[in-house]
Amino acid sequence: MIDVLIVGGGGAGLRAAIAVAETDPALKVAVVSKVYPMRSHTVSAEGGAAGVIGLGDTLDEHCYDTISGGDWLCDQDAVEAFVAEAPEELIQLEHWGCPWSRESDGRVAVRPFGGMKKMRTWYAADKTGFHLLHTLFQTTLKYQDIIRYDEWYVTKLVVDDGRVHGVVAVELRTGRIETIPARTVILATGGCGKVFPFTTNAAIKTGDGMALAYREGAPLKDMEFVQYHPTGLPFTGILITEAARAEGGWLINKDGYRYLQDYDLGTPTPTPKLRSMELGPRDRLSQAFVHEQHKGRTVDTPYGPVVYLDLRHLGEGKIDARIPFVRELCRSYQNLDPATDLIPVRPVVHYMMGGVHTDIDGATPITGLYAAGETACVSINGANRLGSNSLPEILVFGRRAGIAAAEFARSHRGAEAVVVRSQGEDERRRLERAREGSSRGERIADLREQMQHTLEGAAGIYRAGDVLAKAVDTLAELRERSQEVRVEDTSTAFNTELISLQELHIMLEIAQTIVACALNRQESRGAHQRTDFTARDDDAYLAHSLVHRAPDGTPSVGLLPVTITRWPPGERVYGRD
Amino acid sequence: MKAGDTSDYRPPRDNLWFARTRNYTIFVLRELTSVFVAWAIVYLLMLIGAVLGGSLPEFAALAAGPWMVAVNVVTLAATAYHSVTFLNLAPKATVVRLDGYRLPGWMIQGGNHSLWLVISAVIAFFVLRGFR
Amino acid sequence: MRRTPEPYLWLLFSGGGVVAALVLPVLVLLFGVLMPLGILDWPAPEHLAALLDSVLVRLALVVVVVLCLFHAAHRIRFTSEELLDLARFDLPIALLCYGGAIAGTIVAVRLMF
Amino acid sequence: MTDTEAVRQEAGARTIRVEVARFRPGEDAEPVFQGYDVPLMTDWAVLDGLNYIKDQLDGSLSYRWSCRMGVCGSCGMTVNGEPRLTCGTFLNEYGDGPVRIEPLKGFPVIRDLVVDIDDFLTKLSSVRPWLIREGEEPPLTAEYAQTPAQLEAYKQYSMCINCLLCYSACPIYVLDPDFLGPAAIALAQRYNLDSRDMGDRFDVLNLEDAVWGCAFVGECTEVCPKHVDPAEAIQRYKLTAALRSVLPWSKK
Ligand SMILES: Cc1cc2nc3c(=O)[nH]c(=O)nc-3n(C[C@H](O)[C@H](O)[C@H](O)COP(=O)(O)OP(=O)(O)OC[C@H]3O[C@@H](n4cnc5c(N)ncnc54)[C@H](O)[C@@H]3O)c2cc1C
Ligand code: SF4
Ligand code: F3S
Ligand code: FES
Repeated sequence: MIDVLIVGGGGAGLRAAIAVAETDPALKVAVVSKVYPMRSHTVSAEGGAAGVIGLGDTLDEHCYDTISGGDWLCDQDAVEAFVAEAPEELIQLEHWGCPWSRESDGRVAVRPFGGMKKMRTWYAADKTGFHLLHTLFQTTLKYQDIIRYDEWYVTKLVVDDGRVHGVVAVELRTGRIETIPARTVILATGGCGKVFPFTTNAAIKTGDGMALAYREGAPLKDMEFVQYHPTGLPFTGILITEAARAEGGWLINKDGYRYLQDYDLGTPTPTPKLRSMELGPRDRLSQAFVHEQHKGRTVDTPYGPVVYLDLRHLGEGKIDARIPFVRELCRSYQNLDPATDLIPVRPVVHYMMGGVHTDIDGATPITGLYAAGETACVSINGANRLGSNSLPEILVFGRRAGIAAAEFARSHRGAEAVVVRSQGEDERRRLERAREGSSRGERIADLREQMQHTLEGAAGIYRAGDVLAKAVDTLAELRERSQEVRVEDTSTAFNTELISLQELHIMLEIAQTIVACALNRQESRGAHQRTDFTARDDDAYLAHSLVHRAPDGTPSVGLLPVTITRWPPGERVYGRD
Repeated sequence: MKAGDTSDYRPPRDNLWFARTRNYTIFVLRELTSVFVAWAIVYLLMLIGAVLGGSLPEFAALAAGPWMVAVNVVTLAATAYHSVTFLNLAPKATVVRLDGYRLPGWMIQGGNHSLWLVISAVIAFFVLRGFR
Repeated sequence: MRRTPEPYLWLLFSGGGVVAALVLPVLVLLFGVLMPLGILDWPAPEHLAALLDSVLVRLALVVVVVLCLFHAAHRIRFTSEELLDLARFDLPIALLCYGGAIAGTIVAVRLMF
Repeated sequence: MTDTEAVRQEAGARTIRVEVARFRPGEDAEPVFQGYDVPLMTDWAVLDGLNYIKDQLDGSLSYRWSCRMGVCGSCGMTVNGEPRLTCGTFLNEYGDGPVRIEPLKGFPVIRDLVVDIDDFLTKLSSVRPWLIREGEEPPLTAEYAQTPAQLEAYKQYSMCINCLLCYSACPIYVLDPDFLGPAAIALAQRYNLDSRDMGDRFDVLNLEDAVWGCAFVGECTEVCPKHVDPAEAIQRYKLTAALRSVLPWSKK
């Protein structure tokens, strides 16, 4: 019997695993991951991780930036805990060997980042997530008692009477379907960007953890808040990190004009100014793009309209020193060199602010079930996450969830429930049936594409009530059609089609919650902009959306008050002092 | 965590691996220069033996045999190839830092090759003329 | 900790590689190609004998011989195993190769001292 | 219009032949090639071609991928004989084709293009790839100091994405899987050369199957997509280990 079973080997999952191993070496902790841990999507994070380290900075200022960045939808107690613990977590990473970039005197270096009033973003060149994940992964190797289920895909949480008892998972390599009993489960399965057609997210980011919890009755929170990052490469959606703008890059339209000045984001300065222009928050920058497009000031390409990111004035030296990966990516995937060419970019789905509803320790309403990382919604990101807050978030709340789960596992040493076996059996039969294959129905990929385009059309940067309402129907219909799809792979060994099918069903449910929440929120706030309700409405909607799965499988949305401690809702001001 | 599933495919040993890519072939050729290094030493020992034993003319006659010349031409090529590759690869093991700035490989390589030329010249000088 | 002779063998191999690279081509060029082909005249036997008279030269030659032979032995050992799939016979092959190098060394020493 | 239709339209009639090694345990005794015609899109990576096959032509094809931006390390395969990251190798590099895609050489094949890499993970753990410190853990109030020059000393070796192209390219590893291999040694060096590390990995590196197994073929470095230069890491440790063996007092 496993004490703490962690689903997900990304930053949040690994941090949780170490926390458990350090809290109580007697506990049995396991990490189940559908890819080898170091392949998790944390590896792609580029820009950096925020944590106050002095330099005239204070915790309160980081709190304020985060809360105003999130358009006052953050739970402020969670933000305060997060901001207070983030620096320790980043130092902890340093003590584990993370190669943070340095000042000449040997201290860690920090860079500016969007929406942040002070320089507080720690970075490892522009491969921060890569170094962070590999440092964490290699550090877990030190704890040889951590059990790893690499390339196991969790398809179901075993929940009985409001308490979690383990998971059902498929071992990809052999096709073995196992029930893994556990006293506590931590979901750390990352985001769900793949619900959209054009995203910076990796193939594995299908929102599994959210759906697993949701299906067992746990509510999801704030699912309408989907972050568009303003600078993705047009064909692939590969991210050009915000660090490129923090180092001094400019966004220009087809006339070479720094258009952000037209959108209440400040006035252009030759060097970057904090919380201004290109260093504004992502929601505002992505919205500005849409307006430019409507004004006909974007450039049309085969992959949609673009503006340009101009790094030429930074010079080769600075580009190579601070953002070498940007150069590498542009060269490989766009056939251009940012030292001499403009980079075409357009907004791209990047991050999910919403997720499984948890408290400040990662606990969900299901007893023994915790969630951390992008899959969770502790509510530090509110309506719009600030760049470089997510990496420290996965560390802080990964650790917190780990400690809380360990504590729970120690005090609740119950016996294995019978239901575990029967639920496991049912799930196994279901999967085996799916693996028998089917020659009728549509292709998984076709349904997936239709879902993605539905979401892009309805739940993009700007949303309209009637389109959302139509999307509700379309998604319901797609879910219906997804009951019978063509499955050609019937083998047990590394059957990735079986996984794609599970992911399709999961994404459809997640898509429904996104659309339902977006339809329900009749205001504009942060990343959620309604064309039919253009103003923020604190009286009605200074509240989280909480979506439950109704017995008929459809989402049912309610509201939950926001926790305000010290920062009453105010106006979001960027570029004006 | 594995089910002991033995149905993986394990490719058999590829006995012609060194012919699969140009680089492998170059590598094997590089390694095979060692045979000629050994031969050069044997030849050198024979020469020394002849000098010390006073039978240099006989040795010269042997050395002039067409087969011998052919072998030695190949040996020359092989040892020269050895020199180039070995001196080029040497900087890999030695990372030289000056003031935190890493000395680029080509500088070390250039140094090595210059040294090679100088030593060759010195040896030739002593063999052919010496200080009389 | 298990002890392995590899570091010492590798040092001999590397040293031999350097020495071979620096001195062998010119020696082969002179004595193996140019002189036998008559492009250069053979030096007078006395001249060469005089060179060998110097203890320093003889010592240097012994060093060259030892290192080059170890260099060759090391490479031949590994290459033969890789090319001919003989890795399981590493021990006898190693004995043969390094044995040969030692034998050559003994010959050189007996010849010159 | 969906993406797929757009793809077909843009590529017009231009297609490229992709020959993929298929291996289904239990069904195939050894890999067999299966050919597919894939639209030749100008911007497509080999991986996009595979995804097209999986999505539109044959759902039963198995391979690994995730980030499609060259950083997760999962999409390594043999493309026309060379180990490559398929997300960073483009179809138009191969002219009119055909492109031959096989699993990475040197590893047991689990299925189609998926190979078993557990051996590498065991090896990675064996070199203790974590920061080793002596004495008490300092409080989490200050970082260990490390100058940019000290960072530079190991940075390159920390860039390894564990894609295993180097293993596949190293004939020594392919011939003898006991060889510790390039990436594991490079990662050991990543910590050895870190000014904050107090550990010693001599016992695991100074072995016949560790650094001494390397014949300096150098192909590992040639194929490494992240310029880690494992060949250099190994040769440097050979020198370190050799000096330590003759001069027992010399460290690191
Ligand atoms: C391109 C990019 C750049 C970014 N840059 C930054 C940045 O500079 N700064 C910043 O703060 N944030 C950044 N972010 C955001 C941040 O990287 C992510 O939010 C964060 O890494 C998420 O970590 P995680 O641990 O929650 O999930 P992930 O790292 O995504 O890990 C998810 C894990 O769950 C496992 N898993 C999922 N489903 C299952 C299942 N069904 N069964 C078993 N296992 C499963 C996966 O295998 C994986 O191990 C960036 C994001 C992207 C996409
Ligand atoms: S060293 Fe290079 S080739 Fe080898 S695994 Fe690491 S990144 Fe890949
Ligand atoms: S290719 Fe192999 S032999 Fe050594 S230099 Fe690289 S590990
Ligand atoms: S898909 Fe991640 S490296 Fe290619």
